[in-house]
Amino acid sequence: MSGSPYAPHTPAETAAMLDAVGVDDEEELFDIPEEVAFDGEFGIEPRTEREIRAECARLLARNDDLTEFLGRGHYGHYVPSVVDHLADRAEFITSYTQYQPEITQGFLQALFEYQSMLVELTGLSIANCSMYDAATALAESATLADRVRSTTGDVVLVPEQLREGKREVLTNYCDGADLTVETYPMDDGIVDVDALAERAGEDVVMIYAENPTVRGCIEEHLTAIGEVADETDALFTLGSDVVALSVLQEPASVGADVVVGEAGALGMPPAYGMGLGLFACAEEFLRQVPGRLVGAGEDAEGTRAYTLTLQTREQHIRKERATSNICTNQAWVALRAAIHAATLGPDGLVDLANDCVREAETIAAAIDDLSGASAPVHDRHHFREFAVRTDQPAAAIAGDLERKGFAVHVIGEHLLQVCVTELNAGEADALVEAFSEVL
Amino acid sequence: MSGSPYAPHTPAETAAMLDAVGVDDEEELFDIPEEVAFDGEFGIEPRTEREIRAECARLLARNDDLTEFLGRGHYGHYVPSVVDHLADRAEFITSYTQYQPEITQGFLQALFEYQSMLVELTGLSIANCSMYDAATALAESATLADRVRSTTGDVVLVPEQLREGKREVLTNYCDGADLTVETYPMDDGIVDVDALAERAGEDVVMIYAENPTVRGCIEEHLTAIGEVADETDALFTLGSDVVALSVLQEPASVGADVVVGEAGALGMPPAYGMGLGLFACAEEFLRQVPGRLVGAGEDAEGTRAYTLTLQTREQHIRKERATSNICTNQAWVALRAAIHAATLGPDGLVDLANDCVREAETIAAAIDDLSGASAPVHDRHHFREFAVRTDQPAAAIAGDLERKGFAVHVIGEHLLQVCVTELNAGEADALVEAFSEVL
Amino acid sequence: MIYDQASYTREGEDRHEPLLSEKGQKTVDVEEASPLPDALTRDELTLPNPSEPEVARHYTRLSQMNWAIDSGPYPLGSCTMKYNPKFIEDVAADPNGAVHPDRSDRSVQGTLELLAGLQEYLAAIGGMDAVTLQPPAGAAGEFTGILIAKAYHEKQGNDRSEVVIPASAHGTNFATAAMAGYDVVELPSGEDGRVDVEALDAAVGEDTAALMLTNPNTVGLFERDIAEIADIVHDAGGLLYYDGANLNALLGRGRPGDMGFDVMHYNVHKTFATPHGGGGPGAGPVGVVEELAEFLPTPHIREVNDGKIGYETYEPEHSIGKVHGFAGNWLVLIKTYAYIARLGDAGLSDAAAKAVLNANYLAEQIDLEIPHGPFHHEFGATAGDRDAADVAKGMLEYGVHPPTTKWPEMVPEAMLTEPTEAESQASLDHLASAFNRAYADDDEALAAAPTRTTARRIDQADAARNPRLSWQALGER
Amino acid sequence: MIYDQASYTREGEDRHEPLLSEKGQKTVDVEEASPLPDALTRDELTLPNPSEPEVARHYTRLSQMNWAIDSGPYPLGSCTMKYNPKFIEDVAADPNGAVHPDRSDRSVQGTLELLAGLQEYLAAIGGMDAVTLQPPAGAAGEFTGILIAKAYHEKQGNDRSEVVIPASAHGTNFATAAMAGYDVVELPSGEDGRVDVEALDAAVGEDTAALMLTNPNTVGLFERDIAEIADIVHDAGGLLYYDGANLNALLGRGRPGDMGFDVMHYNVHKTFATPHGGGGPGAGPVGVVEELAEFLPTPHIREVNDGKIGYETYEPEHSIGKVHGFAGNWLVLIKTYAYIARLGDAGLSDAAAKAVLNANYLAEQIDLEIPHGPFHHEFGATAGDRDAADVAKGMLEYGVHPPTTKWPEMVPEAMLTEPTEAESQASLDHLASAFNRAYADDDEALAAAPTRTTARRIDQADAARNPRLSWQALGER
Ligand SMILES: Cc1ncc(COP(=O)(O)O)c(C=O)c1O
Ligand SMILES: Cc1ncc(COP(=O)(O)O)c(C=O)c1O
Repeated sequence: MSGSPYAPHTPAETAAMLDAVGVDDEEELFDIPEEVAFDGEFGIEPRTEREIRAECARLLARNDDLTEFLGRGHYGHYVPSVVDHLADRAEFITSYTQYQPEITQGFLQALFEYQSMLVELTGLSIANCSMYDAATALAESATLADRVRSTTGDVVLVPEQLREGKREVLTNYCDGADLTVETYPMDDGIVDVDALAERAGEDVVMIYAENPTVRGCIEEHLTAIGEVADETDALFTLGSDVVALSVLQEPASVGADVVVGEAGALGMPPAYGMGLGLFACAEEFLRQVPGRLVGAGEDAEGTRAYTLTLQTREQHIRKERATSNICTNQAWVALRAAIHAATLGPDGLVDLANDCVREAETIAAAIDDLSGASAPVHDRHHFREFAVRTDQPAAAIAGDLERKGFAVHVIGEHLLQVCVTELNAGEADALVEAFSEVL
Repeated sequence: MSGSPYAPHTPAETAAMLDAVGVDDEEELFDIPEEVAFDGEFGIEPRTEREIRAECARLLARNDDLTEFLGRGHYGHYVPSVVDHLADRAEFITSYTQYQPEITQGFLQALFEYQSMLVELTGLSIANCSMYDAATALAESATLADRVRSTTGDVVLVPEQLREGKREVLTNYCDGADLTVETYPMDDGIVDVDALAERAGEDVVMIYAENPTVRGCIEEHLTAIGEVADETDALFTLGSDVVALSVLQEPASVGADVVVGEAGALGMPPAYGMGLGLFACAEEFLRQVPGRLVGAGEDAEGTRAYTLTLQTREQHIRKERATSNICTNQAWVALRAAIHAATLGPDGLVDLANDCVREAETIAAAIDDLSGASAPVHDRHHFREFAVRTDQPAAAIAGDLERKGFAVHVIGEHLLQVCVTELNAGEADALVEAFSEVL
Repeated sequence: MIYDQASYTREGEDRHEPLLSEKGQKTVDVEEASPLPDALTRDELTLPNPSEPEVARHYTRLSQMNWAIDSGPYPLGSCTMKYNPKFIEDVAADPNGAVHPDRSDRSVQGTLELLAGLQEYLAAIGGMDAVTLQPPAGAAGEFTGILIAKAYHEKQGNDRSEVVIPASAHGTNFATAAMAGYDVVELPSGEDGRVDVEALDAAVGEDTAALMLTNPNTVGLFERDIAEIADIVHDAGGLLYYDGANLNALLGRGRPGDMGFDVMHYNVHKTFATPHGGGGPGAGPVGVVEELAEFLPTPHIREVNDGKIGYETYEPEHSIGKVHGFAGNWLVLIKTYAYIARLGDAGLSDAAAKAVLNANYLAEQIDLEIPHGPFHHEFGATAGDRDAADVAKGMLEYGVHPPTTKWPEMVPEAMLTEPTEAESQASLDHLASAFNRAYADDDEALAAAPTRTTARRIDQADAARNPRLSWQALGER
Repeated sequence: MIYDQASYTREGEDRHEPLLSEKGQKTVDVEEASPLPDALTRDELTLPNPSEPEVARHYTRLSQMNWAIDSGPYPLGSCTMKYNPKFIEDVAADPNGAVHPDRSDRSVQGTLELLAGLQEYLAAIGGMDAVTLQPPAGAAGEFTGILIAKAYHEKQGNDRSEVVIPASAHGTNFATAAMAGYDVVELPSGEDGRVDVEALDAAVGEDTAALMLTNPNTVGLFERDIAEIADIVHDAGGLLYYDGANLNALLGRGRPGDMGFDVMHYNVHKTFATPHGGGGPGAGPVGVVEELAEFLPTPHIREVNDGKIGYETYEPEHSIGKVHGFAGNWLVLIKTYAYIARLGDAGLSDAAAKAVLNANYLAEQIDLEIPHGPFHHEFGATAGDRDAADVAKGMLEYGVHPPTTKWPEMVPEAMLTEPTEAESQASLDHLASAFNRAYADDDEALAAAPTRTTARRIDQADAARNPRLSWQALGER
């Protein structure tokens, strides 16, 4: 029987250690009653490192090589090589939660800097150092609303156009807190504020809106939405992502209480949906924030030092009265996002975001020019993505496009959605060409 | 004009610095007479990191995807992932020669360990911490012979079967030292000792032999060759590689004065011939060794510490009287080889080497079974590689094999050479099959 | 002061690596730069603007100020910090795996096949019938599992309000149950550190939705009465949830499914050595018995045999919906696959053997008392009349990372220690010596510790009283 | 003690990371293990046998004991240690580039095209007509260039025996000329630190095969009389060799080809920022004027237009043969290509501008005298009546890597400083402060320095007197 390649024991050491412990072999150390013991096999053949690399490469090579024009909450931006090289440093990637801050200042500082970047991007004064993803961050904002809002109500209002995954996660978190998720109408891709105002009221604990919306529209009524929330004492949670926040209206300036969304738009290549939940909120909710917070303090010599703080909010101290059950989070992904943001700097970030506006406009216009499709670019501003109305059934067109090597979203019977970033912008002409052939 | 992305100057900093220096712009700092100044263009468009990655990937994808059964001095073995991860640590890969040993103990120790591993593999007591490759290491051994041997002669004897590149490099080094390269005969892939003994004599300063030979034969007359060299006071230089040395006769035990060869067989993937020159020699040549040496010493507190040593041999001190002109060497490749060797351990190394013996035997036998080819396995032992005699012209067969996806060496009108390691052993059956179709 | 390179400090200035913001920020006029109407943009954006060389140095320095498993032992009990094989990073870096989650099933057959393979591996290892890979961490796995239990009871028309949890359980168990809307019934630990079967019997009833249990428990003790425990819960109509954080101790020796558990999560970043740098990401796949498979989150992956494609995603009939916006932490899952494939049956079994041997060997070497036994992969030593947190700071002085302190509460001044299989005998001896020396140090020395670390002792209470959570907040104090 | 993590040491033992051999070795009985007859094998093999976790920790710790450009400034004059962009590593890691050098030209068109592209870039940058990529380092490039000069003279039927080299030149120039069988004629530096044209005129004659020159020279001074110098050498029938180590200062401002140089090498690990961790690998491509192209090493790469394939390798008509067993240091060459492509004309030109600005700015900030000027990318400050090597050790105390010391000899107690363009103003200020403080420290402090480093001052003379060059040799003393 060959052992684990990652257990360093030589046979002689194992023997000496068994001897020290006073047993003949390791099996004696297992205190498992026979009735529940396992002596079968999993049937998993061990392979060499080389074999596994080849096997996984072979498997993944079976994924079709499509140019993806996909977004709707998971975005691909070019991640500079320096991000990988730095984040992969063993001291970062093989470390753990900073329970001993004296020897983990490096990661703590990196997370403190990440929090600070989000503070700048959102204008809110608190950002935690990660949630799992945008959906769980949104869900956590609802339970926060439940804790901090003293309205009699239990309704969480979300836009009718919302990514299904987000709604489902939100619903699962709301259920346990006896909250109900309801929708308010949209008007051509952005919030129908009048309808929202009508729906708002005493029974609403939170209003959620997105900018850009799931269809890529830039929301034009943020201030009005903020006012509705304010008047009805509902928490105003705004969904966005770190790239969009670089140029779009600052959430704090429109009255957002909480900002949630996808921070993995920086630092992460497309990763089959793996994300980084952004969670920022106003100062007043300090002791109700879910997740980890890094704070600056001082060490015994009076030097600035960083530490996890306000841990009494967390499950390992407060158990069932914790603000969330989150423990293992996305810290390393947050590190990646921070390095990416630092590498871009404010110029690079703004350039990137501006490209997301311009490219979307250009390609939408090009598709709109084709007969058989219209892309609604004239009425709204778009960020990265936009919907395309097709004369023929959308699913069939998407299938045809896939055969030509392009992936787009099907979001309705006659609706497609297209997302452009610098990663696929070079193939945009080819996509338009393909569209013209299949429409 | 955009600047270098790797110069950190903000415009304000540049201005402040120009001011401090007292000039209006950088051009004023250049003291280049107009007659020789350049104000043209190179015509090189800057590209983004992403563009260059795509461009190079596209270019390299134009290399045919062949399974290589190639060796003859450049060997592919599987390099464990941990080698890349550790050698790529910035403190290693972005460091420089250890002119300040107090802050470069890490690399010095790694090189000291590399030297020590070669001492074990060769049985000789000195190994330097790298030459460029096997060919330059061989050439350096000839100039060493010239310095240390007081024979009247100026002949360097090499086997008639020798990789052309090695002979050419050797010849270039010998020319400057007024040495002449001559050959001695081989007998069925290994040294014809009687012929060698006959040729040896006063005019010979060095005898070079290889184990395994360039044809992959395991040399059977090492002791006799050592005796010939000893009797005629010629330096005995033995060529080998780090994997072969793990199981083949220990060079010191057969009287080798110098061992040269390829140490990049560990640590390096196939790299279009990039290598790592192994150079080890007997204690007596201590002050005549070319290249860098790391020694153990003590620091001011009496603690063991490492440092470059015996630098008076080197060009930066001794100028034209240096033992070699080598300055920049292959230190980082040596680090990789050391990590690879450490990861394998003696068991892993011996297993790997044994596989090189067994696989070569198996596939040679299989090819020998085919009609139209004979592989000379029965008379000699082989390490990794062997020659195949073909009835049809070898070049045509190699061309046919290439069209079927396999690369082999053409080494004569009716001679091919095939090299097997664990990297291509899995494809060996397919190669034999292809052989059977094209012979 | 062995690893103190010529350092980066300037006398008289802050001795640490400055914040990125302190190295220089830039304000961009966004209104001007953006093609959007001013009303839709922010006014400006102020962020650090280092060049790439500065970024590289900054994070290289920060990394050098951080302890990691590649630095030395990291024996945090219950956290299972074991060596993260390097090659799994390379497997995960394959660009062919970098696909969007909204791709058609047909176009990502490779990804689906790999994940389906992982589902099977995990099912075999846990003795479960079906596994979802969606939960992004152990706690999310717990939440998933409890939601499944809830959905099951609801489908049975059976409204149950309580989840029973032993006091020694991890905080996430309690928080999870609460998040799912359950009342928590806390079960005090028995005399022997294990579940008190009688107390359990008394606590369980028709309101019991589930019992959440870790086995071996958080001080490494195997719940020997697990069969009886299972019967009690099942007889009352409840389900058994297995918290997989300690599965490393059981590999090849026992399977939750065989012990009567109905739902479990796997902590792949513990048991299967995927890195979770700085605290995450992890993944918490959930396994269930056949009866519960219809409740698994959507999308689930299965093989199809209609000849068109090999694998497809689908929504289980009574799916609880989603616990992650997409399909979970892909990069972690692929590393899990690679790790399990590398070890195989024999390696997994050996991992457990050596993890348990290491814990027992280390326990032999230390002077602290260990209240209960026999333990498996971890043990709860007690610092007795010393402050466990102080002893931990003292251990920093001797070059190791200390264990988890002051938890679980059933061990007074607990030092919960889990060396894992990745430590050698020499490393364990070193750890033991640090343990013993810190334990023997006088109060004064402990109070002064650590002195040889990046930062001296940090006043965490003060940091919490005066929270400064961003560079914007510095100076506001 | 800022970066001192809880460390790896055990009191009373060697304070450093032990040697691999000290952590445990194993002896394998090779005769028994090998399928070969005993006569053909060694008896046994004894080597360290660490597990992968131990390997990882060992080298991680060693790396943490090593200064690097990613740690901070590395202003070694003449060595041009600039930031190595990370992405060039990824470009080089492409498995499609991992081919064997004996592949048919037809099957490696991608590799050949990339290398041909690099040949063109380098030719344009140097003002040369043809470039070989084979030499594996600068010194190997020098050797190649001098062999080409020799072949040229021989073909002219012109046996020449001398190579003229200014005293300030790098040691490799002298050693190279000697290796190629030439007598070295050393030219003393002129009053102004440059070539004394009259002395040159006197030294050059019909025995002169070549003059080897760096421009700007090793203290950063541009040889203003280069046109006249070229005429003198050419008139005597000699060739001009350009040592490209200082090319970073000239990029876009001057080209060796335009100055009359006939042969040159490029130090890509200096000028083009390819990493040469620990001292190598580098690459030293050689450029020549048209007339010398027929002597280039074999194989050379060229485009073919016969339609069959795009690029081919061939042997130039009067090739000098080979200076490397295969085609040189491929991994370094591809990184060179990527670096040049990233910067392009404007970036390369800016690199030179900022390198020169940085040197001049730094010089302004330091208290040491600088004998000559105006200098470009580097300057030779003099420590005056202080020992330059001691001042350097003193600088370690202040957290920077010191400059090259005691070379070139024309500057007494030289501290040859080259900050490169990669340092920011703040970094230069830091460097200057270290410079000034060490220079101002008293002899005692300097003699005691460094105290804050991994090792204290190492007795190098003693290490050379009692050479112990392997772990086998330890304890033999
Ligand atoms: C016993 C136990 N249960 C549950 C968890 C929660 O797992 P995760 O951190 O992956 O959410 C942990 C993690 O620390 C644990 O130790
Ligand atoms: C001026 C000068 N010439 C030549 C060389 C030799 O180059 P290499 O080290 O690449 O062999 C150097 C390298 O240090 C140098 O500084």
